[in-house]
Amino acid sequence: MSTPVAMQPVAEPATGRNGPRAAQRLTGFMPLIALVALVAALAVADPDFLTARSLTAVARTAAPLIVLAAGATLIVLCGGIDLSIAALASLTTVLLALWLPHLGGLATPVVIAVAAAIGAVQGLAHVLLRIPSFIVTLGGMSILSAVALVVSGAGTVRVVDDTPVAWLELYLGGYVPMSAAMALLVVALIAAVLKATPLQSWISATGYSESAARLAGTPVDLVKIGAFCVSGACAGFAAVMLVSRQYSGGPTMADNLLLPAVAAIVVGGTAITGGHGSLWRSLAGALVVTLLRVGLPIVGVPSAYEQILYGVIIVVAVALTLDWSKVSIIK
Amino acid sequence: MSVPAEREPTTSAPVPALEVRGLVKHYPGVKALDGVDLVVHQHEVLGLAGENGAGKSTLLKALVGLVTPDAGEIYVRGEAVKLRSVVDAADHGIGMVFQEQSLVPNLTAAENILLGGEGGAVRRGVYRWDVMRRLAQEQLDKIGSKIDPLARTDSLSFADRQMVEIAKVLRIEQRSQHPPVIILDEPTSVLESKEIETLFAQIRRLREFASVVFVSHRLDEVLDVCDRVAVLRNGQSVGEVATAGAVPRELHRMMIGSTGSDDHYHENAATAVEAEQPRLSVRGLSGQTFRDIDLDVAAGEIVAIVGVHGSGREDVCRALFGAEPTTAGEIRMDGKKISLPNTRAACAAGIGYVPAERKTEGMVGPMSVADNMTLTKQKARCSGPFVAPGKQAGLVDRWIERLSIRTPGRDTPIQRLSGGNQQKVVLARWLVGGDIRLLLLDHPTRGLDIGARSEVYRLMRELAANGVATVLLADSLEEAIGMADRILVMNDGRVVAEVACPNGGKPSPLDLVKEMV
Amino acid sequence: MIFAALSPQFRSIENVQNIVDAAAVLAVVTCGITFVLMMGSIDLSSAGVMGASALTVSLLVANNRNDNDFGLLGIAVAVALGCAFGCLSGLALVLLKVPSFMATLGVSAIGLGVATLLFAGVQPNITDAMLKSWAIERFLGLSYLTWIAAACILVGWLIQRYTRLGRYAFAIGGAEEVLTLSGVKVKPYKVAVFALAGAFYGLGGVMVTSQLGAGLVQAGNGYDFSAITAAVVGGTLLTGGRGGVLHSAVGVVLVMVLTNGLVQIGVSPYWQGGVEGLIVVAAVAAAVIPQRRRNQVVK
Amino acid sequence: KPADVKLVGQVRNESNPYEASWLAGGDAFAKTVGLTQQRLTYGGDSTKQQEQISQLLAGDTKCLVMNVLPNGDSDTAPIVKGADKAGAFLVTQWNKPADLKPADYQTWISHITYNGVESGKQIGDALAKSIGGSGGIIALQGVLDTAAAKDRFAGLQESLKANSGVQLLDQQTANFSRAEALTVTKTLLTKHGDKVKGIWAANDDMALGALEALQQAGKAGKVAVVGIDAVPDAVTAVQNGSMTATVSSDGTWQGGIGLAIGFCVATGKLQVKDIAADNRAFFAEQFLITKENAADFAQPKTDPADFDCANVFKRVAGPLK
Ligand SMILES: Nc1ncnc2c1ncn2[C@@H]1O[C@H](COP(=O)(O)OP(=O)(O)OP(=O)(O)O)[C@@H](O)[C@H]1O
Ligand SMILES: Nc1ncnc2c1ncn2[C@@H]1O[C@H](COP(=O)(O)OP(=O)(O)OP(=O)(O)O)[C@@H](O)[C@H]1O
Ligand SMILES: [Mg+2]
Ligand SMILES: [Mg+2]
Repeated sequence: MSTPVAMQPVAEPATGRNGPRAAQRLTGFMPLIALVALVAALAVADPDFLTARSLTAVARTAAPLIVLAAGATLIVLCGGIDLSIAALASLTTVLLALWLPHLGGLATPVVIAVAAAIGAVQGLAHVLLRIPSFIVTLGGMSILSAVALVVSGAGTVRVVDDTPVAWLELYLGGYVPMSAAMALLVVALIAAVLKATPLQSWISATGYSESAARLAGTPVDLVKIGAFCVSGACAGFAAVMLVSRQYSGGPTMADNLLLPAVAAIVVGGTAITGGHGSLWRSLAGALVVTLLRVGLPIVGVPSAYEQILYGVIIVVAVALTLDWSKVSIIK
Repeated sequence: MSVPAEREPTTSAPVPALEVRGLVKHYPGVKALDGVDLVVHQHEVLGLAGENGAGKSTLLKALVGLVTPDAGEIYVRGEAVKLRSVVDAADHGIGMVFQEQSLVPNLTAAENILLGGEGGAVRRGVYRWDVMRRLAQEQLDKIGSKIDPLARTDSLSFADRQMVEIAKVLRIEQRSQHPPVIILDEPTSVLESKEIETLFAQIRRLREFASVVFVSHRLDEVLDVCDRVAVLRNGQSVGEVATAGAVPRELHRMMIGSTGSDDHYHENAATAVEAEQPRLSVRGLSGQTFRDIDLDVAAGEIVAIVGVHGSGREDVCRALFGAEPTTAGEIRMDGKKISLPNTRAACAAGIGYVPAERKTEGMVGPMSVADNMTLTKQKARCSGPFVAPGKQAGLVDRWIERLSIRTPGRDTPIQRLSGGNQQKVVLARWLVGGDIRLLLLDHPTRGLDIGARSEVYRLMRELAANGVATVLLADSLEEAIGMADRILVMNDGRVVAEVACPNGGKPSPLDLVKEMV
Repeated sequence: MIFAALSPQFRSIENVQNIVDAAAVLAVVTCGITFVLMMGSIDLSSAGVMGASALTVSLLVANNRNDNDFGLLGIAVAVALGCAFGCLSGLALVLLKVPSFMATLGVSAIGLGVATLLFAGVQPNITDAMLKSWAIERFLGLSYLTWIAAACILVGWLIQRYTRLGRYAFAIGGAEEVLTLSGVKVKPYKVAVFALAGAFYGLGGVMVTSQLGAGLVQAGNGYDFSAITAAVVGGTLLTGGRGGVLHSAVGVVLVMVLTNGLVQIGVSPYWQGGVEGLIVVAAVAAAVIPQRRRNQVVK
Repeated sequence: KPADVKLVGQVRNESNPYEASWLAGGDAFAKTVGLTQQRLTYGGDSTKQQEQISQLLAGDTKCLVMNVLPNGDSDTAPIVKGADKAGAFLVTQWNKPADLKPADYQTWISHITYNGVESGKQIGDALAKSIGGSGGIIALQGVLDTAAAKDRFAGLQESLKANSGVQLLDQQTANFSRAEALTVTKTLLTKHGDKVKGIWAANDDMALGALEALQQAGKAGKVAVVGIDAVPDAVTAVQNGSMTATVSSDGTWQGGIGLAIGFCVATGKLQVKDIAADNRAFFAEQFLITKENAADFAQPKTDPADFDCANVFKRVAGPLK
């Protein structure tokens, strides 16, 4: 059926490798450098902060944020944004808390699947109705919040028997918090899948230039819906972590994680316009944001100055981590 | 920066309007300019010719302060200058119409014309629309354009926008007290022949009060409108030609360093088409901008569609690639009915599309040559669902070699390549899979130099010989006639005529124009 | 329209007054954010800026915390403070090259911090007769605040139509690189646009203070997303280059009618947010369906 | 070893008068024992609160005393479990799920709250009385997801049962926020017009917002308003008659007492096992403030004697039901 093209390319491959330059490599490590600098600064402010226990606590604390940011990073890479992740996570905590007594251990995969489905529905609305993702997910945020309120009866749902999710509170080898390890696993898994398959280039192409990607035959719509789906699943998993930590689900439990999650993505150096960035960057970004959220007050910065410092540091961190050579216009 | 004082004319020869000596510009991996010398006399139209990537755009950008040269001098009317920005250049009376159009789409034509130098139209930051309208009208009158200065730019036709660009560049007259130098980087590559005529009339008029630098890959045009042609090759000046009596072949020889073939369209390589069953068969296709399109393309056949702007041929192409919704009609490939809800389906059916707007639709600028080339065809770079980096690299390198794409390497972002080389990468995208059956080429040679063009033509012939069906929206009528086996003429969304175009029995452009309007 | 049918109270003159009055602050904030959105940037700083300006004004006019009584001057200072915060966002954007999303988020945090510092544990209540009267006195049935908002919309429209700042903001959203190529230095204009928006937020903070009779740190809570929603519902594109102050004014009215209508017809408070979200999505979907053409990019 | 004790007070934010006075009370207590209080605020963000607590507990917890205002009921359990594991002394206030009891823990010394049902009922009754026992009222609810909001509203409903002449025209949430209360009240006023004789608000901030709305609608003084919390502005309003009543919840005392209890236990002056079961979770005394007694509450003041280890449970009004 298909016509083979006899016109074969010339045989011997030309050699012409030019690896990334040192400066470029440095910008790649910028999020890590920012992270280390921040830890150092906090340690100077309060030497007690630099203990293994304290740092493990940071890692454990950061886990839900990492997962949340990792999922949303995919959408940002596609050039969109997901404002519904936090509301979706809140709703999922409620669902999980409600279903745990009935479904037991099965509840976890079920709620993650439900969250993924909700993400996919938003993706579908975005792609089919051609509504900007900002609007779809802004609407999604309010709708999901409302559903969470109604489903929970506007109250907290206690988890009496939390054994099915308690494993997330364990410590691997007595040191590494399980939730942090799982967050790392999620990031590594998604990053590996992207790297090993054409998805990486499809996502970047969609983010850099959606029309070019579409006319090259890239399954842009599927990629976007998939990104929303994964983002939803990640929100669901983050919710499981929150439930295991809080022993309950609440209709507004995760709501305040939205802006930190977006901040984590941007502080990691992922371009908010799409295309350039990675999940690893978001991981570093999430740690930076968590350090700012909990580290500043713990080392004794008063509340008012804490907010001012948070604002200043986050802006400076973004200025440091963003790779300007990859982003032509900054809006 | 102060306006340089006129130098005392010591000799009888007038000072050149612009002079460039030993300009050098390095980019990572390339030497875009390698000691270029150039002289632009007053009141002359200077042509600039050279292959893709010869450094023309880079040189011109250096002249308007967008590129800072690593070495070399620029003299304006005998005065050495350092140009740091477009404003700087404008103050020295140098202005440029860029290769890609550069107007703000959501502003009025008047605002675009006066952008950055509103003069009396803006007092203390406040607009005076009446003054603005008047000033813009003056500029438009100068080039004889009839468009409404207060029309929004995105509502204008392409040709009108080009006029606005020229009117805008002419504003620099007001900034410097001297005759301006106006640079036109490939202004004709997107124009129809009628519009080109108008443009040339403008250029000839400009000569009265300005100097013009003109770049085009259509050498006949260059010889037609210019007084003198300077030739660049590999970032070096290789000589110049007075146009009187010169022929394109001579110019071409200077550009590439050897004589090109006479058979520009490789008509000898054209293969006879024996069509038992058409590869592509379209019946009654209708969409928003076209109706009742019937179209057959046999395997190995090249069918060109010609028409004026807005004839709808581009949308037909997109519809055939699943990128534009259709309301009625059926499409068959090799007799089998297919539906094209999206571009993915078209790719799966073995259809490839090269869009006209390369920058925004053809390529993903920041991504590497390799990724751009293998964006579509999974089999070409994957084993199973996973990317095989070695396989991909080998394949890409071979195609870079095969199409002589000039790039520092396969990992270079495609946006760093010159226009022609970018286009080759975009074309290669459809070839790497080896399963292409129908190619839709929308202006595939737009902005390509004569050598690259020739290669694209040969490629098309070779593909045709291997049974690929081709639909071509040609850059010019000559190209359509030269390449096609059959030409469809579209007007206002309908196919109005079909002209056979066999080797040896080619119609003349005039025959086609009659049908088009 | 639907609400008018569903609820007789909705149709009453008083309710129309109520809606228009309630829209005043949102209108002013949306006016400011429109200029930023027109450039294709985004601004999330209103919450912080409004908080800071609310505290500033309440401490500068006659109040229960100190002996200041600067009246109009105090209001001017608060607006100027908003302007300064806007400047800060703009500078972070153009000098540090931080995307506006983050720059303004950071500035919002700084604004809240400053507001908390000024708050210092004791609620400042204003006793300034003029500022209080803004919310209470009426002219032609509408409160002074509403007239101030109307004036803001007018000024905004004039800026957008007749000043270089406004037109360039529009142009930056259309094709920023072209402006650079044409020799326009866009950076000062970007900073100026953010400063202008900041001034509007500052005034918004003053108006909230007038309404509440006290300077609240949370004065600007929720206005960031509501203003964006209103602007988008009005037809301003988040990608920039389209829309305008008048569009946004219409958007504000729509959003307020919606909020008010839901309360009037007695939708359960749990569902109100959800219904609002649904309607916003539906409104935008309805608006884009006719334009669905070609290989158009939606981000 | 009192000098080794680390005192931590955690509230939502420093930007409202009630919680600011809480922290001030904590500071005042800390000064009496020659220590300083570490102030933590979490901006009403449950996750941030947990994060701060777990970070705190990851540090030195030998002599840690925490006086915590959990953001919602659900936030109490993880705080308690964390503190229990780390051995930090904990006093919580306001929010706690009913089945979670300090008595079951070693270091969770006490939970203090006010009887929301009672206060809701008290102001409901005061409102009914001031509108003459009949007429329509509207209710402004707090954040729906909190026990305080629910209890107080339940109190209102009890009061309505007792005062059959009073009719609840409408109820909406204004999320404990002054600004939201302003808008909601305006809307409800136009909806129900002159039928509205009184406004019941679940806290004073909302009551103050409602007052502004009344002023803007030209109905100042014609509609009775009640609230809960006794923030200074509300007390002033009660004093000058624009508000009918409020209920005191003494932030300054709360901020000090939690630390005081913890401090007493940490320094061994009190033994957890000696504390009466009723004192492990109790309602604190509260007072209805009306025009008559408002002057007594105009200035919040702390009495160092309240924080003496012998007196820390003096204000217990009854055990949690
Ligand atoms: N920004 C850039 N970064 C790196 N290399 C560049 C850049 N711009 C141009 N080049 C390289 O410099 C060389 C000259 O490019 P230039 O655009 O001047 O060619 P040109 O003669 O205008 O070609 P065309 O006819 O295709 O427009 C090319 O090899 C190109 O790859
Ligand atoms: N009736 C129409 N209504 C709206 N848009 C139209 C209509 N006809 C054409 N257009 C638009 O005008 C532009 C140019 O039209 P078209 O694709 O037909 O040009 P063309 O014939 O390919 O011209 P060329 O290829 O020479 O530039 C396209 O963007 C097309 O969508
Ligand atoms: Mg060029
Ligand atoms: Mg075309």
